[in-house]
Amino acid sequence: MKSILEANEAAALRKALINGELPDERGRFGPFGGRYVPETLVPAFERLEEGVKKHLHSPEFQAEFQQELREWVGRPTALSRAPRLSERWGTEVWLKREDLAHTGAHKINNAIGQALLAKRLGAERVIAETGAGQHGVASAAACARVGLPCSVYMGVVDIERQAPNVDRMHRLGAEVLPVETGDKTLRAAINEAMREWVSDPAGIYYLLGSAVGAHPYPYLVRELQSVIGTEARQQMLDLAGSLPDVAFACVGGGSNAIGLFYALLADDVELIGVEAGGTGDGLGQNAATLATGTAGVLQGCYSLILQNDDGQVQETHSISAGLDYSGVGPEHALLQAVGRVTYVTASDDEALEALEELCETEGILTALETAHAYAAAKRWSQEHPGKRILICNSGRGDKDMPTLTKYAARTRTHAAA
Amino acid sequence: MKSILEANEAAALRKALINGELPDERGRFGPFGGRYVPETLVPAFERLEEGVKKHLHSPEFQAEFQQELREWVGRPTALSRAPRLSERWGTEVWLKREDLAHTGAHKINNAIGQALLAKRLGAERVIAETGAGQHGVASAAACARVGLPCSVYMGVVDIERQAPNVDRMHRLGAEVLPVETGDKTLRAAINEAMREWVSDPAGIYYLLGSAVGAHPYPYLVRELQSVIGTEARQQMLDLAGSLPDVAFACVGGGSNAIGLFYALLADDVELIGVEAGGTGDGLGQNAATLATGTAGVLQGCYSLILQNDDGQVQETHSISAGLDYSGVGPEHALLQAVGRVTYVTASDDEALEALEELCETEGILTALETAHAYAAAKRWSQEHPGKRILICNSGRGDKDMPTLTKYAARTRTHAAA
Amino acid sequence: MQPHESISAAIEAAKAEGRTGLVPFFTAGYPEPAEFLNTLRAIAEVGDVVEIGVPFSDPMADGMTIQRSSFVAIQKGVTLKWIFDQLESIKGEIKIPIVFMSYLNPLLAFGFEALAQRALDTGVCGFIVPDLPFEESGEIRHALEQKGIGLIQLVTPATPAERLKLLARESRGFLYAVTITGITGGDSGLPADLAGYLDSVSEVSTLPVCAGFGIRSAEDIVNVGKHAAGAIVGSALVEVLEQGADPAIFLRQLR
Amino acid sequence: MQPHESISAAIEAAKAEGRTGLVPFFTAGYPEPAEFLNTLRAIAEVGDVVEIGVPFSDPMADGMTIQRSSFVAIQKGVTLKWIFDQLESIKGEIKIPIVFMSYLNPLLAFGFEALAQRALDTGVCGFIVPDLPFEESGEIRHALEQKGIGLIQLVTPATPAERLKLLARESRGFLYAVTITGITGGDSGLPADLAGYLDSVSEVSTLPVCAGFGIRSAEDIVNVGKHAAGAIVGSALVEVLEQGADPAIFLRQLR
Ligand SMILES: Cc1ncc(COP(=O)(O)O)c(C=O)c1O
Ligand SMILES: Cc1ncc(COP(=O)(O)O)c(C=O)c1O
Repeated sequence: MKSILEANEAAALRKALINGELPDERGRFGPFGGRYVPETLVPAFERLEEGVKKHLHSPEFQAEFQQELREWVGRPTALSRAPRLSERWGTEVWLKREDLAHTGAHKINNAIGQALLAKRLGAERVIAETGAGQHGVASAAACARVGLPCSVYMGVVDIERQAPNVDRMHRLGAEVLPVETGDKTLRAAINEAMREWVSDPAGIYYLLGSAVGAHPYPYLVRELQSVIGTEARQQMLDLAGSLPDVAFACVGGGSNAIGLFYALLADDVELIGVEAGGTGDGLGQNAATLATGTAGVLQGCYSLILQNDDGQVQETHSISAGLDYSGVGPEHALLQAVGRVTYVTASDDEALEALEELCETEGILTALETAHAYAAAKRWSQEHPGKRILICNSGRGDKDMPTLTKYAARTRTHAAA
Repeated sequence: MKSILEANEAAALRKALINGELPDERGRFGPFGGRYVPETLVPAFERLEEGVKKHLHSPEFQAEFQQELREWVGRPTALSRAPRLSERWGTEVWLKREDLAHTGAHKINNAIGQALLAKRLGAERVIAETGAGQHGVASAAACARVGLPCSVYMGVVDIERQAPNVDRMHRLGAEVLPVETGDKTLRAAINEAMREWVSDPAGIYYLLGSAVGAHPYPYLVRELQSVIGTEARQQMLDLAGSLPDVAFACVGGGSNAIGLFYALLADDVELIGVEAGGTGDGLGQNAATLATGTAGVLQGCYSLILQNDDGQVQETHSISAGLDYSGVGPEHALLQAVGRVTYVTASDDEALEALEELCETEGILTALETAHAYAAAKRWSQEHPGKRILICNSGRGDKDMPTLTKYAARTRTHAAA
Repeated sequence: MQPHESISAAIEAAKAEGRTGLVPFFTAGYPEPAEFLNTLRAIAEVGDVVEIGVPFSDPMADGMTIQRSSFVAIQKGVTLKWIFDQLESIKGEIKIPIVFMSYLNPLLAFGFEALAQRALDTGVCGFIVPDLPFEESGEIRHALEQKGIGLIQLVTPATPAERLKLLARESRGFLYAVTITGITGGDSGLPADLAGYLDSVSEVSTLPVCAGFGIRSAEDIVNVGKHAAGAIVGSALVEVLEQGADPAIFLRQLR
Repeated sequence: MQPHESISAAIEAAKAEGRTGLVPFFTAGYPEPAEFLNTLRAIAEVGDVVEIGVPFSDPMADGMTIQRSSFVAIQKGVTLKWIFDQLESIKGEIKIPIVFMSYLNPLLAFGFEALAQRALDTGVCGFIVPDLPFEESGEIRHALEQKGIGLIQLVTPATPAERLKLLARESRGFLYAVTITGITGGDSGLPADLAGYLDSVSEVSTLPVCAGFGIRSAEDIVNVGKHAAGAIVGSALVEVLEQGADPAIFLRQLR
């Protein structure tokens, strides 16, 4: 299985990507993607794929989904100008406000879409994994909304650093199942969810939270999240009068990023995904999968992963639980391979500083995950003054309070400064 | 000063209210309202009143305010149907989703409006009080957005029970000043803010958080919050095809309630405000000002207050910090006196149960304040089956986690039940 | 002589003696209700007018000292009615005019008519109501005036000139010149431009002007006395009472 | 005879003896890498085919026992290359066919061509890849087949009839019939409808069918043996090794 493309192949795949022709029938984005799952789950995946084909773009499902997005999630989310941040950066910044979506992040777009699908497919209960807890909260809320029981797997490391979200899941009626195995974070939680699913492939719907995993998840999640970019694109035209020069999104599994980028692929807009640079470049010090990973199969799909020479997946580090993942969605792997999207990193420290700067200048407390996008955008704007920048403000930072209070304010200057 | 109206007087005032003719030039809603402030603040109030007259309805201010509401606050907030709750209650429930506004409650409508005003009036810094912390967070965010320093007074009792919001205020660059005096809750925080204001009436802008206090605050806050009802009214017509039979809102100081009700005063819609019934009917066991209070002057205005025979204001109790206040906005006192709005109470226990029920049925974690409105609406719907109900979902419950985790789940049934 | 005129007369009399009129303030029943009358008697020996604070649950114009005294007094059962009853019990004994300092709500709860009558009956000549601006004072002023009781107006350094004139004209007993923009009990000293401010207030006032807020020492009184007829000493006196010291001794060294 | 044929032959041979083919599974290098070859030798004395687990960081089809053994082995330095090296060091000594159980990623990292070659060189006759459904297996199957190495397919109670036929046809060595819907290491017993399920699998398969997952006791093997040619014993054996007990003794009482 290869991961490096010939020039002509890359050009063809780039075109196919932009034309919306990927993934192909086998769930491939060029070499990436596919479906690597235990035999027990093969029929379940086939049913899911059938279900997606049948319902996802059907008028009935779309009517229901769009209504929930509008009336329950609160879409369209706002597009905010950021005048004081723009002034500081010497550029023009616009924010797509996914933090204003119900439960506080873009995750809900996917969660409610899949919950509606689960209901149509006759699932008896829903399981989900979560890292930052945002997808867990979103799943709990979406399942309550459609009336399905929900169990959420969450690593004990994440349970600690995202405590507010654990309480919220409980309140929303979900069962939170602590995962003590593996790296005790998102990756371990996905493994546990898969194990559970194997035990009842027919009764369980697995509500995966990012654009990762086996086909059709990367496709399904992208379709459900692409509302971000579709809205933002139109809002930029309406409010700013033109598309941005560049768009930034943080990349954990890659769902908010693909959600934003997908609608902009055909446009003359530079696209930059931002991974967690953690504390350094060494293996285990970051979660910079696209920047430093190699091709492999993890949790159902062929993509880039952080692994050693023996193919053992490595533990990662990021201050943000939602980016702390050794894999990445296969579509991003291809977007990088064909050169349509650039992926960079921002460190823990840069993210913390960016979070503070946004608080001070615009009164928006963003998620630590999202803060990585700001950090990279700030760096970029210093090299490209006067440009128009769009940033996906993927979620709010309330959940990060336990982590933030651990770190002293780094750049505390007064709000009025 | 009287508080009981003759029938013809009541009829005339009711008409004046509905026609938007109140408050009068002296800041009176019939007998209620006015401006009872230390002489030092009189010029500051006069400047404020002038400023409100000059700017509030000016095209420039309105353009700026509406843009901030749309692009930064995320308005219009959604109107959600609540199918599973409706089924349980045997009625048709619609929710006005102020919890989706930036920072998580309706408070931001007022905060950003006043922060813009403070800027125009040349204030050097902003002070605010807070009970639940929502107004403090909203003020901190709004001040950061406009670039003014912000200090928030908060009672130490509230600091404890709304800890998440304290952290958020800090993050947003505000100074949180613990109030150890008086009842150590909202009322004491207002007193402290007033004391601070007296020390620098020209440089400070006092950003009051509810439709209470001396003229022009009750008017100013109502005008800024009336966007809730204006939107909800139109959304009901668009989505439900008609206005609701009845609308509910919780009442602390009364800002979300007046915000919702104001646009519906002239309509054939029953309006019900819900106060905190606390643990019982005794003085000090609740915060049911309209239901059980008597007329008096507290913190700048003549309205109903909870007081003893000697005119000493009484401590209150509510599980929700935002309703835990001995006074209430003067417009509500009049709306009750003229019979246009009915005010009822919901107890701590009822609020907790209602909060859980909404979580389970609709996947919405509401604020404890807001939960009181649900509890009363549920009771009402049992007596009036099949009606169309609108509830102001004034805020989200994330901030209430410390309180909620103290109380065992009362009615825990499974989300799928 | 109307009751409120006896207030101005007392201040004028001090002035005639070449003294600055001394107006001690203390919270009724603080620190012990049982000591109220003795404290009052002791203070009345030295002061020219005495200002009795009616405790209130929400003293928003007051600093920590007076807040504290207010809460304690309320807790120990002090009410407006109790204060009147106490005064009635020694009727005629206090030879200097008595002024009540009260927030509006306790007065409202008592009822304005009843208030004026009881004030008249117990020798209370005037009221200072710190949360009642002139514009809202019509009803109570009317009720008090019926009995010749004065409603004392306050002016502050923030008061514009036009308004100063209005308040000076409408005050009774004396005109209360708040020396600082701030609450009671501050100890950051008197403001630098105090003289000019007090002169401008005295200029427009036909009534004697008494300065208050932040006056703590004999030196303060000397400074104030050059530009105002009287001086009000509040938090400093309350602190003396709090410590169980003799108020008369404290006041005498101010006089 | 191709390597993969030796696997089927071994199971058939047991059957011919009237026995159920015994396929012990253990994680390479667990609990101690130094014991790997001794353990292998002991197991090879009793088993008909031996299944060696290549440890992987993300064993998503495995229960707690095999997860634990995997993590420990990785921590102690066990890699695919190390396992091959160990086997090479005793080349020819192990008389029964060796099968590797490995998740796909370590194989991918090793490279499929190199993998097939080293397998051939070290007596590894087949591979079981629990996260590789048939549809994704083209490349590795092709590489293995070049060397006569078998890719063993798994079927489960959830596998539809059509697919069962496909997998039976495409498997090499034996057909792995997963007895339960679930992960390895369950101890809730074998399912009630096991007989019917295994019969239906055996019916479509020309290869011997080996049942695996949840087989822990001699009794289980008797039950399974009535409807399948072989039985795979995994977690139960790993637990024996974990306790430091003799695997041969444990296996002998199963046979
Ligand atoms: C706010 C927020 N942003 C981003 C992410 C990263 O996920 P993804 O890359 O799928 O958008 C998360 C994950 O939890 C998140 O909570
Ligand atoms: C969510 C929410 N609802 C309601 C209230 C009560 O305030 P008001 O009556 O002014 O709407 C508060 C006060 O903090 C609040 O946070």
